[in-house]
Amino acid sequence: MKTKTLILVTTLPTLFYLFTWLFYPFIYNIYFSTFYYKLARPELTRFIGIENYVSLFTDPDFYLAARNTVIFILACLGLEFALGLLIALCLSRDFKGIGIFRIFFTLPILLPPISVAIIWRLMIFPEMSLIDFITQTLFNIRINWMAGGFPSYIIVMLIDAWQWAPFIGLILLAGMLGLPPEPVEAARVDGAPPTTVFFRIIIPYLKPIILIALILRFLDLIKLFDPIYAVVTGGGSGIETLSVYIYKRGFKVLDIGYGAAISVIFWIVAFIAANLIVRRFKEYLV
Amino acid sequence: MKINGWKIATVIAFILLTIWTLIPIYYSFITAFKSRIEITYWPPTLIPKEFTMQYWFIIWFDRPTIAYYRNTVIASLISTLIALAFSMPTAYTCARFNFKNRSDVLFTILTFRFLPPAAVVLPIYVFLRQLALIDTPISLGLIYGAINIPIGVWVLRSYIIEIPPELEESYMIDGYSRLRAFLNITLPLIRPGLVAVSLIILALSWGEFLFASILTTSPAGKTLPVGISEYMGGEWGYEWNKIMAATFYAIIPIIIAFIAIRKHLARGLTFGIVR
Amino acid sequence: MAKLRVEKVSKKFGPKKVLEDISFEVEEGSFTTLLGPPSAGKTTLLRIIAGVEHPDKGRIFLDDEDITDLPPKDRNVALVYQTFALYPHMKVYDNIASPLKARKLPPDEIRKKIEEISEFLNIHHLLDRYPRELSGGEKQRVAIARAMVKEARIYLFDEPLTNLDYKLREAARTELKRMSKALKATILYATPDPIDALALSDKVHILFEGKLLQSGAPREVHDLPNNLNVARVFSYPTINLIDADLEMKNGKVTLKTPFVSIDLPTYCTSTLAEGRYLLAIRPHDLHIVFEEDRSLTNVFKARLLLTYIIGSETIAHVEANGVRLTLHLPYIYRVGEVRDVKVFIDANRILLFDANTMERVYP
Amino acid sequence: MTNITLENVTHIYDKRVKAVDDLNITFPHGKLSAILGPSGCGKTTAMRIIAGLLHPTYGKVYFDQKDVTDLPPEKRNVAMVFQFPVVYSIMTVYENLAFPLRVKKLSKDQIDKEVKRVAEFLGIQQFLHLKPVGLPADLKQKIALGRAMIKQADVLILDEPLTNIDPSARFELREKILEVKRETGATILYVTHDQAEALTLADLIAVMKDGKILQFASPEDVYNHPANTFIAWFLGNPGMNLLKGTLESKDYKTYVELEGIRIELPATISTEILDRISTNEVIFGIRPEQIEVSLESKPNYIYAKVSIVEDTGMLRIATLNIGNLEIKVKTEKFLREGQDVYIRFPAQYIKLFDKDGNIIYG
Repeated sequence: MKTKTLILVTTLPTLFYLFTWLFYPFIYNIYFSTFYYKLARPELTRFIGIENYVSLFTDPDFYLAARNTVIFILACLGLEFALGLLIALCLSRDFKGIGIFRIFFTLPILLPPISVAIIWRLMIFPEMSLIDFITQTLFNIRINWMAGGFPSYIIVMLIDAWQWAPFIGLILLAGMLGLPPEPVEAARVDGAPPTTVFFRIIIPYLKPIILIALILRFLDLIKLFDPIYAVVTGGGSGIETLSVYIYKRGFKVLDIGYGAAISVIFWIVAFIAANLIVRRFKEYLV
Repeated sequence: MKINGWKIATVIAFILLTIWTLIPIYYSFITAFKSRIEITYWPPTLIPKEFTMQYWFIIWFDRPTIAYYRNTVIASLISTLIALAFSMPTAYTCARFNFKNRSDVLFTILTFRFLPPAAVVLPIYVFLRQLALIDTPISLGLIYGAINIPIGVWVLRSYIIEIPPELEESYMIDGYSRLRAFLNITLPLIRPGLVAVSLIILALSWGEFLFASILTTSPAGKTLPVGISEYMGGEWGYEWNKIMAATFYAIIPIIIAFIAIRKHLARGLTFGIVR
Repeated sequence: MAKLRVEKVSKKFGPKKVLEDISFEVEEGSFTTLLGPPSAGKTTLLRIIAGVEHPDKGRIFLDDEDITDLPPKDRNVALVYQTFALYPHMKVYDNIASPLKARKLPPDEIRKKIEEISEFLNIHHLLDRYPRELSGGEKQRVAIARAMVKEARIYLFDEPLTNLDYKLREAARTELKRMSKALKATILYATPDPIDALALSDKVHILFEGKLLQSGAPREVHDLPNNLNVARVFSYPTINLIDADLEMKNGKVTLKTPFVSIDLPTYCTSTLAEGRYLLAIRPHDLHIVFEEDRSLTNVFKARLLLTYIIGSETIAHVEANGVRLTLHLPYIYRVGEVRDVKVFIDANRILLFDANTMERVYP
Repeated sequence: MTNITLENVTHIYDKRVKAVDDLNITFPHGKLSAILGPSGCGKTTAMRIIAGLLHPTYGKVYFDQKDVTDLPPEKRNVAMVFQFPVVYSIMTVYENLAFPLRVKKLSKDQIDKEVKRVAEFLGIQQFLHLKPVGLPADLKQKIALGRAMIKQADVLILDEPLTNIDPSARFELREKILEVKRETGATILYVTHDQAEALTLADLIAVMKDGKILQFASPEDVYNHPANTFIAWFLGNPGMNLLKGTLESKDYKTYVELEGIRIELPATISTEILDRISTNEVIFGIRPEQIEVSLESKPNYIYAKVSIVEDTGMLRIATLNIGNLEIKVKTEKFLREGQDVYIRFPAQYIKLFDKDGNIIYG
């Protein structure tokens, strides 16, 4: 009885607070999405039913944003996993001074994403950047990374990978260092050379951890915003993700009704994805 | 010792990774020491020819950087306090009691972490505007607090689970209440974890951009990430030395925090699952 | 020092019944053992008495005071955990001081009491250390000191010897006995080890799958278990069980097993019917016969498979006509390979159990 | 068939802790040698050095004449069973058993044949298709044992293989280990902290303490003729009674004086001892089960009072007081606490150690 009270008192406020900030707005989005509602022209506000959704599903920019979101998710996951595995492999070695490399290679993880984007903006800024100098010297070309199109896709992925491949590396490293030593030792005594041990023992044992790293990145990449914002500002376009598109329609154009409609769709998709995937964690619950 | 292919490949990998991670940080850092003219040099210089500290001071005065800093600190601190205040009790009961809906509670909380801010920011903006709460770091702190509660609950729970409940029980049998047992036994024992969670939440709030950029409009209300993002393309044009000085003021505290908690970072960022 | 009474206590975890209608008493100043296999419900019962768990049904009385609904802090009981539960961030001194500080005793008095108890348990030199700097045996003594310093009304021990290696156990058991005699405290001691129960206690309660099967003086319960499960729990090494057919012919009562037929004295078998029973015989009631002695009855042939030497004792595994038996011999008996031996079964030590009800029917 | 020789092997952890201290020993081929010692005595470290999982700080390891010190484990043809049953939870039981043969690149048919043979030997055929997750520890340990024996290694190292197995399941595994020994003829090293396992299974026992080997002899010798007081105490349950005393000679007889009690030593050995030691401080030792206990007074018996009795089922362990001396006896008699008894130390069982604990007589 007393325990029950304690449980209620400790969990309900937390849930309530979360609902207030993160669920309640979703309900309001549904409400807003049925209106023609521009902040700049409040006097024109009127109920228009599902009209926002109708125009949404015929809006090529929306489809582009959705497509971009998917592209970035897939490409970044692949790139970040490959790079992250390399980082983890290097950092799992044991020698004097490995500590400093463990700091170096994982340094970008906690940095504010926007400052990472700004740092990279400096690296690629047309006509004067270090990257320009390198490509000029090596291949005798200069690329305008910020003009949109393929180069912009690439640079957004690189920026994201620069910050988040170390994150995957860090998780895999924790996994590798946390592996019980016995299976690896047993495999070596069983006669397996180091490469066999790696592919037949270590990687299979790491599978759950690899999965967690990828899932967490996946769920974060759905929200991808900062590097695109930084690269697109003052430059090319056409690489917006859903987050950026909502930002643009909602706050640059101040079209709340339409932005709300995109938000509703986005929220539902993200909620379903998160809910499905997050249940996978159940097996890791102690 | 023989020199073999693996060794060479390892050394090359280390060199490439070092360049890849450190060059952008290094280059942007030294840019803050370059003079106005030198930032336009071609080829770009890797060591400033003319080493100047002035932009590190100037940015405090020709922009409301002090206000940005203050707002960021306030928002991050409020966020951390809110997140811990809500998540510590939840984490404790979820770790200690095996009640019926426990996993539902935990997974509902976790799901909230993965909802995109962009999908909820519009109504929040509309309401805060109506309540005239736009432009205050306090409202940002309240929102960041909510966003970071899932991290708090899950990570703290993973630390509490590791403390055997016998310790608390034994303390209660010694003659103390459950609250005292928590405060005198469990809390000191999870202190490293608690510090790590706090600093992670602090760092994540510190660098948040989307909410901050939408929910603040006047210079006096903006946070550091929004402030420095506005250096780009704004009235400063491309004064990269100033931009980078400001950026590093935002980054350095985070780097210090990172180094302090790096051993707990993997765990903190995976909700306590990877230990 | 107080008397404990447990009255009809039941506890479920989810659908699983952990304790069913348990009632017993622990007399003032006695050393009582709760003997049962792992997951018999011993720990849950101790936790209920200590107050960190609440029973679904039933009451707990200390000296006729109903303490069922009291929080642990108001019960004045002490519990020594299997894992010792020392507070890792406190020095040994503060660990022991914890229950005294809870009672808000003046520092001088606390110091005095700790000096006394640490002298008694020979842990004086450890007071300034942290638990992680202690060996297993030292941790155990500190845990006991923390309980003893409290002057509790009852001391509960949850398998305090299980986590010690066998060399330490040996010494710790003697120490525990010495201590309990010196303190004259009321002690309830949970253990899965039949030897603990025999060696230490005044009274034993057998707990099996959440039920209390038998209570009594250790030797009595050990020698005359009422129930097959009691015999199983309370035997080291595990008791031998053999299917046996009881036949009555010409006024003779004969017990037929696959490898030997045993004549039972008729005067105490009047209540028995013919049929199948479970014969139980303790490993130390089987003996290897080295010299041919024709007068000896109840001897059978067996193949000796393996002997296991524990210091000066031997556990021998034999097979007799397809039935595996364990022997416990009070001497060293080393055999290199499988061989034939003759085994004597002590008919006076035979127990018979009903195959269905598991109750003892003989003697 | 391989003799394993350690030559001056020392291993130092973290530049400070000497886990293994100058070991010189040869484990003879085809024998089961037990390495017995309390936890932390360095026995596991020594085995890891032999397996190749650790490189010794100093010293050499030889398999027969061959120096293997610098060879990695996969090139040594050793097999090992660990304390915590190691099965590859990512593979089926079949693949677990097949693993050492797969890395040897044997043909599929050969592997299949071997796996089936070993599985049958261990009685685990019905589990072959399962993943070993959630199987009981004894079954896991059987799989690990199978993996160790399938590669037909020259050297089989068993590192406390039964410690984490449920006591009731140990019997069968013990039997299997003895069968493996008979069948393979490999040199087996069996690490344990449990005297009973060593006394039961081993041809030879090496007693280790603090990184050193104290005695390497047959189980009978280790038990009956311990080289020092540690071994005397460590083996036996309870261990040997060890009491400080002084040697005294009078009227051509030699006595040990233990706090006022005088025990006469057989005349044959007394002069021999006196020649060997410098002081007359000795440690007197006798095993609890070798002390004769009588309820009535008899000539040459010493009076004692029972202070504590611990019933162990078959026997009773009693702590007796003789004046200030405390002595443990193990007897079939049912003694009562506070009872008067009379005891005798039979001369043939008496051991004497010098004051550093090394055996001088018995």
